[in-house]
Amino acid sequence: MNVLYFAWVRERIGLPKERIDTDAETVADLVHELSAREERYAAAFADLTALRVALDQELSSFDAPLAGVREVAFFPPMTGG
Amino acid sequence: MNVLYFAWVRERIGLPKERIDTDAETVADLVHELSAREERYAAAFADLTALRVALDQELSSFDAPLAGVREVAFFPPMTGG
Amino acid sequence: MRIVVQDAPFDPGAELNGFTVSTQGTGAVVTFTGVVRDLATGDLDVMEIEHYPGMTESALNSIATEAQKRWSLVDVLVIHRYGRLRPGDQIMMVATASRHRKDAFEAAEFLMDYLKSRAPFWKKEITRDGSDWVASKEEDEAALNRW
Amino acid sequence: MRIVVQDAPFDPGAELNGFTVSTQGTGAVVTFTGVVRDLATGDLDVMEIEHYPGMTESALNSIATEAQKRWSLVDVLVIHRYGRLRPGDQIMMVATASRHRKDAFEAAEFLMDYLKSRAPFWKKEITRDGSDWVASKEEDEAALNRW
Repeated sequence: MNVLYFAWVRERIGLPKERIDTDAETVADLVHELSAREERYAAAFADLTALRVALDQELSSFDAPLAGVREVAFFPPMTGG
Repeated sequence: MNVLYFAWVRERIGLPKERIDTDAETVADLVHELSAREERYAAAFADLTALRVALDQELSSFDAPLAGVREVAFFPPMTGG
Repeated sequence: MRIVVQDAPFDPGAELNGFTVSTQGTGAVVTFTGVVRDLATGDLDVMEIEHYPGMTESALNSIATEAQKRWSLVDVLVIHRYGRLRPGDQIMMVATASRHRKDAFEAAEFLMDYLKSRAPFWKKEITRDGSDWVASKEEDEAALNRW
Repeated sequence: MRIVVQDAPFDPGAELNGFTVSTQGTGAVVTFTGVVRDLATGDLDVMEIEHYPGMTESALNSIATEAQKRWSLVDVLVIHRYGRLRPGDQIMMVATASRHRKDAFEAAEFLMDYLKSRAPFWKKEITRDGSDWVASKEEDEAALNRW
């Protein structure tokens, strides 16, 4: 699936987008998998309360299942307006 | 004192402004004096709950004293905006 | 603070831009523009607005000054027309500028609520068949209670 | 309903006038314009706004559609910029048109509250000394509870 990062999540991980093949069942599983992979992911995902996730461009939650999802995005709380 | 009329009060009384010499102590006294004078005043002042009064261009009440007042205005509730 | 009472038309867009420039860097600008609505029957010819020269300006000044006391505002603009207007014409406009949106929104609503029931304007609707003074609405008077 | 997400500047006055004409005879038009505020230190060089293309448009559409369900609106306009902005530049604008002022005011406040916390925009403040992502405010999240 495509995984997107925005704002300081993008800066900490060091890229805006990547393709990830995973068997993770939920968003939380994917977060753990990435955090275990490299320090930059662990740094970005250290405090999940400071993060938001969107599945196929809809705001979702970290316990949501990933089955059928094509695009996951991680970012801090929005600050538009 | 100068007495001013606006909107349908002006139309019923038939003039926008007149000079009135009166010993009326309150607005209500003035209203009674005018109503007794001619039918057009009685018609305009028939329902005081449908009227507002301003003394020297400040919203006031019918029991307010007229001592020192130079300009009295009668009109219906405002409908600006 | 700028209070304008005039019979001439005004340009709400130009007013918004001028107001925003004069309060530059403020953060939040809210405007309300009132437009003459046609009647349900579609036959409004003229909306005639009468006012009380002198008292109108002082009432609008008081209302705007009160808004500036209650909220943290960088500036306030009130424009209100009188005379003969037609459907689609702008009647009036208020604009408020503040650092945070809550102040600008609340102050604009407060200005509108007070202007509706406390500024000496009266509207008359004129159609081919005659004319009627617009009646005040209980809900407009009730709207003042929230402030 | 019109939703615009662009990096180019826009003209709030022209947008207000265009919106008012297109909703002619509606009665009440409310706008909110957000302007880049300088920092307290006065040294903001650039406000950079990042967004999530695709999700941004669909989130703004959802918010505007929800406003139209909740209030009696004749039209809704949302414009939001992204990219590099400077102090005094317009960031965004919402406009609502309704027959009665209460609907237009409430819907505009609702749009702003949701847009602040539910549309995928992120602001970064860049000064000569470095850059900082703007932190979300608890009060902005709390503002959603009233709707």
